[in-house]
Amino acid sequence: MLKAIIFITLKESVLDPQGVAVKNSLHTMGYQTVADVRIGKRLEVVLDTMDLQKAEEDIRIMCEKLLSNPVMENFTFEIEEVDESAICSSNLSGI
Amino acid sequence: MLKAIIFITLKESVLDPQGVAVKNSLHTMGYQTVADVRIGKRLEVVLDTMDLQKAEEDIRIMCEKLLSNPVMENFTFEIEEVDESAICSSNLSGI
Amino acid sequence: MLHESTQTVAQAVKTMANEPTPENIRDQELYRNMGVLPEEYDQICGHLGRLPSWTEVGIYSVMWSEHCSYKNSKPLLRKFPTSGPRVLQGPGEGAGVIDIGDNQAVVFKIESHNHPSAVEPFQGAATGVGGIIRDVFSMGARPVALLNSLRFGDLESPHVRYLFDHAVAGIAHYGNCIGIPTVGGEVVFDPSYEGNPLVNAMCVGVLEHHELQKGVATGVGNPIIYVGASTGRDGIHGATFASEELNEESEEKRSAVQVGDPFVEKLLLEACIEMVKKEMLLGIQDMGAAGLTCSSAEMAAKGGVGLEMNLDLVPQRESGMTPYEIMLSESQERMLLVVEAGRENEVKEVCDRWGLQSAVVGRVTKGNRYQISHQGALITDIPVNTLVDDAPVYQREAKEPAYYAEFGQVDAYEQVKEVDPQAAFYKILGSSNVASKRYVYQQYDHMVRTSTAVRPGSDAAVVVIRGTEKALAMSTDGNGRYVYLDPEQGGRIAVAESARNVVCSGAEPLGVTDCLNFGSPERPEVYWQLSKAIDGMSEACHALSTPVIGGNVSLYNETNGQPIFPTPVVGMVGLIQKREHITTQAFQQAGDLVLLLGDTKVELGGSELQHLVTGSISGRPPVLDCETEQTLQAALLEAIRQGMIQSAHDLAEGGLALAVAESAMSGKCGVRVDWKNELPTIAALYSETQSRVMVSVRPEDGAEVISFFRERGVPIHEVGIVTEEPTITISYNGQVVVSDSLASITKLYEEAIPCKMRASSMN
Amino acid sequence: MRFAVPIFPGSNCDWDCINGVEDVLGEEVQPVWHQTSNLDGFDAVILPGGFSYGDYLRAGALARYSPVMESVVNAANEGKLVIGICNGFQILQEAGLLPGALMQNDHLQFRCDFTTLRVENNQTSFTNQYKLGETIEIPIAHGQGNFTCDPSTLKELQANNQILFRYAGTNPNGSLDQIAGIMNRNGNVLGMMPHPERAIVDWMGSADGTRLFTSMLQAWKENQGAA
Ligand SMILES: Nc1ncnc2c1ncn2[C@@H]1O[C@H](COP(=O)(O)OP(=O)(O)O)[C@@H](O)[C@H]1O
Ligand SMILES: [Mg+2]
Repeated sequence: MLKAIIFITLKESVLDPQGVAVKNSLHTMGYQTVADVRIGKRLEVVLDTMDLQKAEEDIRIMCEKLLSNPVMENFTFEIEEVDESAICSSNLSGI
Repeated sequence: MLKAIIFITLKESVLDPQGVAVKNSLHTMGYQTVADVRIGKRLEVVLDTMDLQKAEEDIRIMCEKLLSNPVMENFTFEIEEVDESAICSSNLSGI
Repeated sequence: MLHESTQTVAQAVKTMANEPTPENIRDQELYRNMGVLPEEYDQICGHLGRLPSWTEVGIYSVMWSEHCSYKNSKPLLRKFPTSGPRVLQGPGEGAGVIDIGDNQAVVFKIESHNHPSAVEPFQGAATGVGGIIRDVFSMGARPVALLNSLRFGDLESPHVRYLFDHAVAGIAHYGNCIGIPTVGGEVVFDPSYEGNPLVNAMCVGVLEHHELQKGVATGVGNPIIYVGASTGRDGIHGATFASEELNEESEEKRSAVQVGDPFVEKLLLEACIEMVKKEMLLGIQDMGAAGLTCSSAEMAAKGGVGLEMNLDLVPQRESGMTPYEIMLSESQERMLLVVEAGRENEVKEVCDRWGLQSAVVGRVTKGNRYQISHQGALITDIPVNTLVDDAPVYQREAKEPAYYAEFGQVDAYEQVKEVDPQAAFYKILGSSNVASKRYVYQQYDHMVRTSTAVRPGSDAAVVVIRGTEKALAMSTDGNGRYVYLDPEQGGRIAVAESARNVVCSGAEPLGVTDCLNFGSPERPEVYWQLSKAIDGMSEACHALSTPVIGGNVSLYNETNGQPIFPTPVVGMVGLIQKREHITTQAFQQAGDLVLLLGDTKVELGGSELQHLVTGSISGRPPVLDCETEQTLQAALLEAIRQGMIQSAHDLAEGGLALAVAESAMSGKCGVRVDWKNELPTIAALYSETQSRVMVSVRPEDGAEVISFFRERGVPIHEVGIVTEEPTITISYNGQVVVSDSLASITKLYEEAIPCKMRASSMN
Repeated sequence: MRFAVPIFPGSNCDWDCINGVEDVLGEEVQPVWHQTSNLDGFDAVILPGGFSYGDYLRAGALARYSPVMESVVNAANEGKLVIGICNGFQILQEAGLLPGALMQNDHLQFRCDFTTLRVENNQTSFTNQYKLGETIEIPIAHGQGNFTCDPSTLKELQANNQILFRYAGTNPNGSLDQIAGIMNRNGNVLGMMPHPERAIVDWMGSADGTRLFTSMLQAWKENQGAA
């Protein structure tokens, strides 16, 4: 099995209201050195395949079409090999 | 300046409804090999300091007290050095 | 920095390092990139008496865009009636204002955010809501309700599902977070909106007369104060973007997408209302389309003054922004204030308490110069009235489209007469256009502020005014199919239907705000549609005494050369005098009589049935007679006020059969309809004839109600009875057409949209 | 009886709660700005719904560090009645006054609707005017109301009768054990996702929320009498 770790971040000039609010709260809590906060996503996608090249292609398309919003976000990802037991089992069944 | 990259993930035992929904969507899109999807957060916190040890302590407390919810989430982080220009400037001022 | 500028010739201004020089702009016609035409460029040179700088061209381009100047629609908009005894503020300010007695007034406005929503539906729709809310509270009003009118392509397409889902989520996100209930609206699906969805948002507010504010700068030397979120590079040239067609290149303009922050808007709203209550403001205007440029220029022009601003004082989110970027940014959640000199600290104190940024960025000056400086240099010097009053006006050519004559020959009834009436019922019930919109409105907090007396799902929403017996009813309507088939009829119907919805809830219609969503006015056929639709709307507004107190024009709604159906959306607000008059579409009590007001004709052009059967629309739409409509509405309102009416439901898409089913479902009652008439069954049940309302009345009031309406010249027909047994039975001329349990009909109606949405969606 | 309603930046049901107390009880009720750190002189606290701090990061997370929360914690420890509605519930959990967490609704959408609740315990300061097992109609409006906690916490909640309200119809958000509202062990802190202040007059669609307020008044009066 392969596991893709995907990072989705806001494009630089896009406002991150959430980041601003968290920064202000950290200031109120006394952390005055906090200069900036940006909030993005981290996704893990486990693929039942060993074909690394195909996986890379697939993940890229998934990111472009569904997982990220190309208007506002950038994405990067890395793919690693995992064995079955490493996969979190809690989501294996559907809703 | 120092930049902490923080990852906040749902605990294994917690069902991730968003992850399940994304997995189902990926299936509908034809990616049947997707076995599991988990969605977490990736935060960047820039600190105006060069004191690595203090920064580690601070970030840990920020994570424990504010950035993650111990009832359902775990966190990890790494800290790297950055120069001023590398900081995304878009959130520099207050609200 | 205060200096009086009274000179009349523009000073030479500085060109920024990375910008084209005035000569470059002229020689390479760079102004074209901003949508400025050569003749417009020449006018600018004339106004300035020299060549404009890059920033100056940018300022003219947004101020003269269709979005800000209405240069293509102004001559047509003059046809609308805009005044009336109760109008306190007509078009021209952030929103219109109408007196509702007791020294109170209602403020409302609708606005489009179509193109931003096509590119980024969540943020596009969210910021559309944010913008319209600012329009209302910048008038000094407390916003009390939101509505939205949406158009999308067919839900079969994954991209349409994506647009629909995200636009609705964006509207929900903004309205829910800021805490203004979203109480109504409409959603229509038609292939004509496939690439160019429509997202129109409406806001309604309430104020005390003395709280009414204007967007005007007065008093030489008074400070101009910037309040709210910082300025970033987002949304630059949004106003121009809104005035262009969508095409492949729009993808490249994605930097124009703004991100909304409803949390900051909530703070801004509270701070501004506090300043209004404390009578601190001389002028206030929201920074919406064309941002700082439009708000400051309009305030100065309206006040007959000049103004100077120093851009270094403008709160900025990003470093290294150019004056061009600062002036044209459409960052959200910002407001511009003018207060008396010396009161700067009071403003700061209020803003600080709400955790909001504020900064004095300029002063009011004598004369008419619009002077902007940046890093010590003057970078803009423009006679301010030329930005606002001298925008070009175009009389476009109008031409009747070929289809119009062709459709005159089409008999819509012929196309559908063979359809099995029972099959038609189920088909219409499950069509996305008719089926329940619960999927949408259950995502909106429609109860916050605890004043919503009629929630989404009836003809009009009703919001009570605390501390009084009064309530406001509101609705949005606009059937693009009818307007396409006959813009004049369609325009009339849009106004009449929204007024009818409001009357059905027990309210007297007060006035209209409208959003004219059309294709490119440069196409003679589109201009004809626009012109005719406005004629029809104006006529109905006159007849129903509902002046147009504000609105918005959204042209260039096309994808790859294909215009949308012409879609004027009418937002109507009505006044309910007493809470006991509030009426809904829901049947109330078994045994009540079901009566149909108005006569039914064979009118199936543009109907839901025609579209479902043939896959397209043709022929002529229903005919609306203004006098008949007015008579119906007046009589119905009187009957409601006299307490004779248990429920009232306007007949619209799907005709009588659907109205019966909807009233039964809303009331969780059964109904038995048994109607006899000369019309063929299909027409009797599914015709979309206008000026009809289905009411239910207590059995003992039946005779009195019938003579009441007859005396007033309103045709009335007994069609059925509300039943204990939870079954919907519709018989016509003795033949049973529909007979099914309330539960199974409700299931079909409720499940139609969720079912389609279960498939995946893709951006 | 004196009620305090803390207002955080972004609260938006604050005035609904204030109006609710006034209309139902006619008792004194005051808005309290989030920077106030003293709630002496109040007998009860209502943490209102809305989007404190925009609900950014996690609903309730940022409000938890507002100065007023210190005094809310003190008030709770002194045994005063504290109720958190919707966002208020989320804040109480973040502040550790109530167990568990409220995750995103399982269907991922915001949901506003009337819900049917079952009163699971009527021997409390918040429910003494209801009948045991009675079903009541109260609206919800939230995106993150999906109650979750670990199995041992759930057992404790059940064993100690701390679950006051369950969704009796369809579960609107995926909440564990259909939980709509829970109380602390001491019985003086209640958190609930549904909005009782939105159901106090018939034209609102239901008046079932009134008795939550009258229950509190009743409990307070008894307490006064006992003291
Ligand atoms: N986008 C929307 N937002 C909120 N409410 C909506 C929306 N679309 C439809 N509704 C509500 O659903 C109900 C039915 O809408 P519609 O079929 O358009 O009514 P009508 O035909 O009477 O104008 C109305 O109460 C309306 O306010
Ligand atoms: Mg209607």
